[in-house]
Amino acid sequence: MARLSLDNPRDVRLLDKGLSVGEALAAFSATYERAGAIASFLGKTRDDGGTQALELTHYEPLTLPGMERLADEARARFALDGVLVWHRVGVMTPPQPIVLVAAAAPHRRAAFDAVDFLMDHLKSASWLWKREKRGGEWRWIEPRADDHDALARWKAD
Amino acid sequence: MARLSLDNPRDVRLLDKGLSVGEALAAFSATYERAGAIASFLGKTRDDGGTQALELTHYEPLTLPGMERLADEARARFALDGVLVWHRVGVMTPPQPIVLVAAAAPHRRAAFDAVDFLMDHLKSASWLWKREKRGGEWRWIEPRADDHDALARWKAD
Amino acid sequence: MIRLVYLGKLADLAMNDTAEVAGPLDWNSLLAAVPEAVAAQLGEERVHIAVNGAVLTDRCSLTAQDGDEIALLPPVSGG
Amino acid sequence: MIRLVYLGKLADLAMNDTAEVAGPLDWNSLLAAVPEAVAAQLGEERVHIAVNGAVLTDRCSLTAQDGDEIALLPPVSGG
Repeated sequence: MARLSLDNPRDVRLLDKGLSVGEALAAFSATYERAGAIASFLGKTRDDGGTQALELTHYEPLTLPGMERLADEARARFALDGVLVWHRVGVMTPPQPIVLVAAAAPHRRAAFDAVDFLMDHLKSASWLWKREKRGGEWRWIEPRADDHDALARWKAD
Repeated sequence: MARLSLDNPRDVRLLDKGLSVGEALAAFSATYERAGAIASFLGKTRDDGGTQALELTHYEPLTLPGMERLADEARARFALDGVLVWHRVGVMTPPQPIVLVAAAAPHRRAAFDAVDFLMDHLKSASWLWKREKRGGEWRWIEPRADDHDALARWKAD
Repeated sequence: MIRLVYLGKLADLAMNDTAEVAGPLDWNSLLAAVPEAVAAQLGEERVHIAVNGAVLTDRCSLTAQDGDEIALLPPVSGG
Repeated sequence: MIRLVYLGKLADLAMNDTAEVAGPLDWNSLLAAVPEAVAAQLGEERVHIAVNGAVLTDRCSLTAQDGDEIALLPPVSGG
């Protein structure tokens, strides 16, 4: 397949179309081919039977710059070779990818922790607003208490 | 690309050739398309300048059955939709993939924890023997103390 | 004019994504300028305010002139 | 004959991956049957023994007959 070109050491994108996880992670692995450890997380709209659609809104002047700062924070905090942070915006229907995060590092622990850190912050500390359509009704989603607890873990140290 | 077919709910393989992480994870994501969360880890021979080659030996009657039991243990322990556990054997040169693990789950934490659990056990509790060639000399690798500590985490609870 | 941008559920409450209001605006005149349902939400600490893409640390210190863009940012949820 | 399979560094010490020895074998006769360098390693608790693919909980209880396969398993390392 045609090689996707990624920004090194961070590739941060807001996508208004679907994303190919296979293509993205193949390119990521090739970009950091000397890294010993690559961890990734893919979040999809959960097809639990009830969710008909999902919409993610962003605010141009804040959302992407905020995600770029977050990626840099992860790089400063963990010993990484590079990161990928992609987030869908717009309307999507299950089962579609919403978010893809990957971290390349010399060691496994740093790669894992960086992906964990990035996901916690994308979930409840990035300039994104999510609403869900169920039973024909749109409803805005707010982070749950345990999302805030997850975020607080990173502030303790 | 041609669709790779995976065993559901667990796909456990010993591979004597290279693996395509992009193809594998695209197939994994498609197999568990209704899962909200997919975490993965890819371990590669680290090209730190010194490692010329790596060899992984297995023992047919134990290694694959042990990995299959490990995958089932992860499925019993975490709320998963499915897992993938692939490990290379034979001689490989940097930078080549050695191990690929993925977990699909309704929720992120379970997917993360399962990948972490599987990697800790593959590293120091699976029937695999690793040796490294540096400066023309082969040397057998034994798990480090912190690999054993990592494993002990899962026994505490 | 000052451009107001309503994000998330505030757009539903305002029944619009954006609005134009005459400048200048401070915090109190912003509360008076937005629909009542939005003003009620702004009473909550969790709504942030950005002026021209910069989030205010103390939103009560808001000052905006004609040509500025004020974004009203309710609690976020991504991922 | 009993087939011995040396894994990992034991294959280096035995200078062979496998060997054939006459049965029956118990733990003491296994120690006598393998090269000295391997016997020294078997003294360590961390070497496991499998007979026909089943790992022994108590390796001293080893009994094997002609036709069996004994695997000598030093500390593992994967991933």
